[in-house]
Amino acid sequence: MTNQPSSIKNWIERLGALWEKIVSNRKLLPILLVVGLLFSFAIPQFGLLNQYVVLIMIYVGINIILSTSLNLINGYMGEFSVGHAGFMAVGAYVSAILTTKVIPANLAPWLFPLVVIAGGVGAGLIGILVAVPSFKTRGDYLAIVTLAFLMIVKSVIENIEAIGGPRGIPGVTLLTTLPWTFIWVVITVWVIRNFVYSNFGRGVLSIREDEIASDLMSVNSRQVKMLAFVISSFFAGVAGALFAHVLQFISPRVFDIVKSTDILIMVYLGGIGSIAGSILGAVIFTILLEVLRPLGMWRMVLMPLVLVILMIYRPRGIMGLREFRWFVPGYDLFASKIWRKKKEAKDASAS
Amino acid sequence: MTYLFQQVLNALQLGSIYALIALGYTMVYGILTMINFAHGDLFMLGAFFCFLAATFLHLPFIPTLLIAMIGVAIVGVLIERFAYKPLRQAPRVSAIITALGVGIFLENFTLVFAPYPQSVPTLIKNTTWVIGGVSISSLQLIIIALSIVLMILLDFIVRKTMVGMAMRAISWDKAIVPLMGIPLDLVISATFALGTSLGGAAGVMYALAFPVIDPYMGVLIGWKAFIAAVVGGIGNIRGAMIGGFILGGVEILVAAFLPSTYRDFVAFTLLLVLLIFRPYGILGKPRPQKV
Amino acid sequence: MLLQAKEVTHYFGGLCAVSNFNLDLEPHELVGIIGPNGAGKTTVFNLITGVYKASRGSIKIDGVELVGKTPNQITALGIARTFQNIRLFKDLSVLDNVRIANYSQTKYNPVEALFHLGRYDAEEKRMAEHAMDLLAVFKLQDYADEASKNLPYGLQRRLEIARALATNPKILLLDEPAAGMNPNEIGQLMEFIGWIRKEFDLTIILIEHQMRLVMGICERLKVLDFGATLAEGLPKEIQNNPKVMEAYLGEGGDL
Amino acid sequence: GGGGGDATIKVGVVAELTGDIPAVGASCKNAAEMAVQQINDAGGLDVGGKKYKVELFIEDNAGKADQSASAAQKLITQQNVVAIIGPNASRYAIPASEIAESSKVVLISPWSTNPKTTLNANTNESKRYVFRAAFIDPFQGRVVAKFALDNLKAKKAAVLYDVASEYNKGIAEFFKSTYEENGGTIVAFETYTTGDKDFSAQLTKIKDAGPEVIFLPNYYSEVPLQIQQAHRLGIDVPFLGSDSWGSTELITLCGADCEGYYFSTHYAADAATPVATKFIDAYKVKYGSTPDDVAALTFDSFGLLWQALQTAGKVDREAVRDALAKIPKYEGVTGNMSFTEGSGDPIKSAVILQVKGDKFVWFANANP
Amino acid sequence: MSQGKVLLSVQDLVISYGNIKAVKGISFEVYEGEIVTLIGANGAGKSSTLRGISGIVPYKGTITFEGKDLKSIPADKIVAMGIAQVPEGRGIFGNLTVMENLKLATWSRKDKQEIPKDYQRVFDIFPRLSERQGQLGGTLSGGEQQMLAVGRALMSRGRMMLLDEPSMGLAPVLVREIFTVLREINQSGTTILLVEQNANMALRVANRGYVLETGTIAHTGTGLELLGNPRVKEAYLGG
Ligand SMILES: Nc1ncnc2c1ncn2[C@@H]1O[C@H](COP(=O)(O)OP(=O)(O)OP(=O)(O)O)[C@@H](O)[C@H]1O
Ligand SMILES: Nc1ncnc2c1ncn2[C@@H]1O[C@H](COP(=O)(O)OP(=O)(O)OP(=O)(O)O)[C@@H](O)[C@H]1O
Ligand SMILES: [Mg+2]
Ligand SMILES: [Mg+2]
Repeated sequence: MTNQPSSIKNWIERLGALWEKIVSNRKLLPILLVVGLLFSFAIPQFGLLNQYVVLIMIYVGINIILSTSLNLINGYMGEFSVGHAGFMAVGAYVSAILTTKVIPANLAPWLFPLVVIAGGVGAGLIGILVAVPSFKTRGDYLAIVTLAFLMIVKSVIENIEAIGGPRGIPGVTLLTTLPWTFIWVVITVWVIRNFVYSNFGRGVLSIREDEIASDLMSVNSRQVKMLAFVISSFFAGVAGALFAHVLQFISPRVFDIVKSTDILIMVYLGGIGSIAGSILGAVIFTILLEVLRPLGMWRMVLMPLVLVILMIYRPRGIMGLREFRWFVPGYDLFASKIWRKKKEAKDASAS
Repeated sequence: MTYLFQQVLNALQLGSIYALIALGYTMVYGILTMINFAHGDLFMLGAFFCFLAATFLHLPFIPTLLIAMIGVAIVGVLIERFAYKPLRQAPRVSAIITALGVGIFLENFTLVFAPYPQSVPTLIKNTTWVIGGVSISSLQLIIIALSIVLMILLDFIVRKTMVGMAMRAISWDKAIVPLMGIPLDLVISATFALGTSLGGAAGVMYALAFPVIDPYMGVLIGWKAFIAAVVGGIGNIRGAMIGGFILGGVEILVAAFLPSTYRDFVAFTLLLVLLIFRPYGILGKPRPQKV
Repeated sequence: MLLQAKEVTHYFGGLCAVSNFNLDLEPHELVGIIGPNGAGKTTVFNLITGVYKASRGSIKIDGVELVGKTPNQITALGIARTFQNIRLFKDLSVLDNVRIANYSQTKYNPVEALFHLGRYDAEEKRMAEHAMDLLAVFKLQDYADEASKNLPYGLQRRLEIARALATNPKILLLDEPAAGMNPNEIGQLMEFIGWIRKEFDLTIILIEHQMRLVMGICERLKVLDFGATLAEGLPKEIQNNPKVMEAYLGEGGDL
Repeated sequence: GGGGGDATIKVGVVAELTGDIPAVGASCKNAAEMAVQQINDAGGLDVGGKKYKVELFIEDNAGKADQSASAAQKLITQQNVVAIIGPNASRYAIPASEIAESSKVVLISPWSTNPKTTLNANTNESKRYVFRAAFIDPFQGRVVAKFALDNLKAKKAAVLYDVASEYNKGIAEFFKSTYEENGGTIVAFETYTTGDKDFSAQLTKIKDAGPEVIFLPNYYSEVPLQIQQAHRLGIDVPFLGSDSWGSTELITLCGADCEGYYFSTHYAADAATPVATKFIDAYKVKYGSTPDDVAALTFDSFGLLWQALQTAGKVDREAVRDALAKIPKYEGVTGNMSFTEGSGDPIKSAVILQVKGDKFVWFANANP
Repeated sequence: MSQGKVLLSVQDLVISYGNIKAVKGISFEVYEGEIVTLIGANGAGKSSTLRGISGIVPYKGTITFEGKDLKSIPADKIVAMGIAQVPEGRGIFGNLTVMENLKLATWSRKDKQEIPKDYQRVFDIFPRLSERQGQLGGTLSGGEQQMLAVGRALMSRGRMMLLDEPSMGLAPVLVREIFTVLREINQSGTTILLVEQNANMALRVANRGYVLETGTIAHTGTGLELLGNPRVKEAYLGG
């Protein structure tokens, strides 16, 4: 206790070690999930936190869905899609049209899960269209394809008077609640994690590393790209649907290139090729934006500076290519150990 | 017929503006293989430097242009040193995201001082000639000529000079370049200065053609110039030029002959189709690689 | 006949990189392709594996035409290769490098993968065990969780072969496996190639410039020069072929 | 709910300080700060016989719909404001208004002109807590169309507007329908997208169609470019605009090019009421520039709020709403307004101004 | 071989990449006019040593060239001082033509009028390069690239040439040719530091050799001594 700085450092180290312990303790995850779900119901029910905090939590959830799904394309597959807001728009519009024009208002709360899925499916189908050019082109060229796609989506919506054109759809019912957001976040993370830790997911990774070699190792790159785009856009659509039903108003402007860049920033801030990273990126970005509010105009000056400095010190993002053990399936994590144990057992019985 | 001529002329002007910005984009891309998403905002700075020099220093055109180009080049080199250089070893996207951040920073930093749009004084007397019903303005001609001259000049530098060769070598493999006796940092800074000063020049020309400027003016046009650069084949100087003219041409002609509401839809669909048939842009080639 | 290449020809622009290449490969053979640099050897591999589409000619495995198929289809038909310059999936673990090569044999479908249902668990276990077994054969089991880029060069070369074998090939194409090895290591490699050939029941085509290796283990040689076949035959015959000596081997054979 | 128990009244502002329309946000912020300062300098606002100081909270929405909602929510729950002024653009005002409506807090948007801002889209009834200071698109579209037909006697009109912006599109369409219903023909109805600076293709097309008047319901930062380019193409018919022209910046940016053209707006500075003159002078002293329409409307939004507070006699969210909904007459900078229960839109009239030299000059009153 | 003055001296060289120590304190020198070879297994630190000399990786210890300490001199200036390197993996600029690759290496040369002669010399040694002047470096075959890399080093006309495995991937006839060329280059006054896997050949052309084992020098001697050393024979010459 003689010198202050080293004891602070000590504490930070200890905290770090504790954090490390928590995120690598896989047994904690189910507990966290249950507690999270309970809280997501309890918070609005008993007013544990005020409306503002709840709203921000919902935004955080939606942003997690967005960044995790975009990470599949940009982080795991190594492409550079800037059109994620476009898929989000499709999901938002499909779902909002369903709840405002098709489904009777009294049924809407009950059918909301289906509505969200419909938004996802709509976006997923469009995702196929974007996957096709990705067979032929990569990198910056594919970035332009996705950018053009985003512009086209925006322009199409602007031109369809029946869905409000540039005026958008007001009066979308408030259906996105904290529990729903929580559930969809869990589903998104779970499904994308499942995909990543399958041989299709490994195919995605191998395309990022070396597409030619991956093709020569029997990976069907078209199938893999198609799957990745469809899954990614499906969840972007889901996020769009949730977003529409919390904002209660959507217009093509909401889903412009700025929205896409926000998602990009979350992904790369958190770290490519990492679910933990996507989550951290979304949480930090969303909360920082709110916390910095008192700065007024300087907020938007400071935010990008924070981003730049972070990128310089952590070029692959906070969790780039690393993962909390929470998100790695048990078998995958221990495959080599299990094999070794088995082998030892076999050898022992043989001798 | 006059109508068609007029529209073609309009397309040439818009195209040459896109080309002018795309040139700087492609130039920086050509060495660092990094999309400098801050380029659109450096372009905006160019317009603001022009505004400041013309409004407060009352300078005429040429000094204003020089000040803007030098000013933007200095900012560009500073950005390179502090924000991009530390990321040379990092994955390419890290630098791209940093560039995005730098761009947003530049926009909002400028905004703090200039929340209202500013008007740029006339520096070149803009005469309009009407020839057979088609109006041509001197500014139009200057912009078209300038972009073509710059394109030829840059093309020459990159293709034929030693420095140009070094730039291309850097884009292939930075690590080996010093072994040729080439000062890596210097060449990179020089290219950056050149590329960004082009952005500055484009900003000035733009501010003269469209004399209302604001801190966000670089965003949309930056993306469009990026599209132009890629459609032409990113990293390719002539490609940037062609890409600029294609984008300008498509935008103008679609608006001219179809309902203008559909302009973005048709224009971007056309670009998409073009990229499907020429996946690496008009003049672009995939990086040659041996298996 | 396992593999049959007929009149295979390929142009790069105006350059004829491979012209009228013929090859009949019987099961279990070990054939070497040699020739000066730029003769078109690697290009032959690229044509067989579908990286390039032959401008003319036909390549058949078990009677199935390969020209026009994509690389992953061809690999699935039983042809695997290594690369002249190592092309591992650098950031991925050694285990993942090998598991990916199981792609065409994965027996679960995307839906099962997304929800970890049905055959997913069993298949994952099978693939991981298969991959670990393979790694053990190559004495790489202790590196399973290491990123492949962290392996020493020699082990990376070995991992490349292991990865190729994970696709379960009938034919293995090795492109300069001895590059960057010293004579001592080359000796070990020769034994190793002989051994995997037996162990995995492989037919092997080998490109190499190390004559000790080529002469030591190849049963048959093809010599390419400027894309054309300059000579073919038994190693002994080739070694003394004056045309080959002039174009490729040079005077005296003490390499 | 209750807003502020001490001797302060907390008022929130959500403005577009950064993002796509920072000029709107800047004017809104300026006017808000001035309105509050005037009250505080005078010792506070007299509500129910007690002097209250006003505390102002300004939140930036960064030109984003989601941040508009969260900013509004923050003001309501964290800062506990009695009412919210802003956001200005309808695309930001609508999501914020949903929050205000469900939290039962008054929201006055100074500048939002989309009819949907104050309406519940499902029931088509008026939102209880949402008000505005500006007149709505249909009103203004009609005003300008009538003016073109009746005063200018122009039978053929062309329109150029921003298709991606709900304000421009709204007015353009109402102009078109009124104009056609009253016997005029729209010879060209052209669009561009926010951020465009080159309008040559559309203007060439318009020129080809030969209109007698051209309507540009666009922002004052875009209008000068449009008119200059039109002149360069040799178009010499009069131009018309909407309240979005209403900033003297227009004249600075436009130079001589806008001379003689007309636009509809809320008030005329030259024919100003004493209230307006006072505001304009004070604004000029404080910020060194003439206030634009956003500033004037923001100032009026605050004026409406002060009047409602005073009528209510207590600092209470619900009481303020009730008072505001029935304001019989408010003498504002932008003219006289009144509200009737059942509508958040003010009843007010418009004026047509003409650009003359470096001034906007009153030309006509317009009541459709 | 009579020994002239020390041209390059390496003292206590330590090179680390993060936590990996690739070179653990080696010392050796190269005399003017010599061919010295470094041999050793994969990962022994040979390439790292060369990179350290050229100044493209940071190191601890001292490296002097003609008595001048190289530590604070940037990599491009070291080339200008007369140390050319043929890097591992050739380092050809794939997007430049053969001719451009060669031309680039003359960046810091002052004797511009001598350059055409040197092109001729390179093309005489490697006629294949002369045929492929306009081809992009990236599409050359492995051997062609190696020729180009050596050609490039020749073009920079250093007093000293560092070669990292120049025979890798070359046809036998070319390997021989490369070694002949190295001898020629050496005889015309260029000092050579050669890293090779092909230890037989390398030790045969070299005046002296050093054997590196996991970052330290295990053996040293003249080329012939090392060729005869049984331990070296067993580990590197394939028995
Ligand atoms: N993608 C390509 N584009 C143009 N030319 C190419 C391409 N790939 C190879 N070549 C040319 O084709 C010829 C044959 O190349 P290949 O790589 O097959 O040679 P190789 O026999 O494998 O030589 P090495 O032993 O040096 O590896 C060479 O002249 C090479 O330059
Ligand atoms: N850039 C790098 N980052 C991290 N480690 C490196 C790097 N370069 C080399 N190493 C490590 O340093 C050690 C020495 O490498 P070096 O390339 O110097 O060996 P070498 O003797 O040239 O081997 P080879 O015969 O394979 O070329 C190796 O273990 C290698 O993995
Ligand atoms: Mg080869
Ligand atoms: Mg080496």
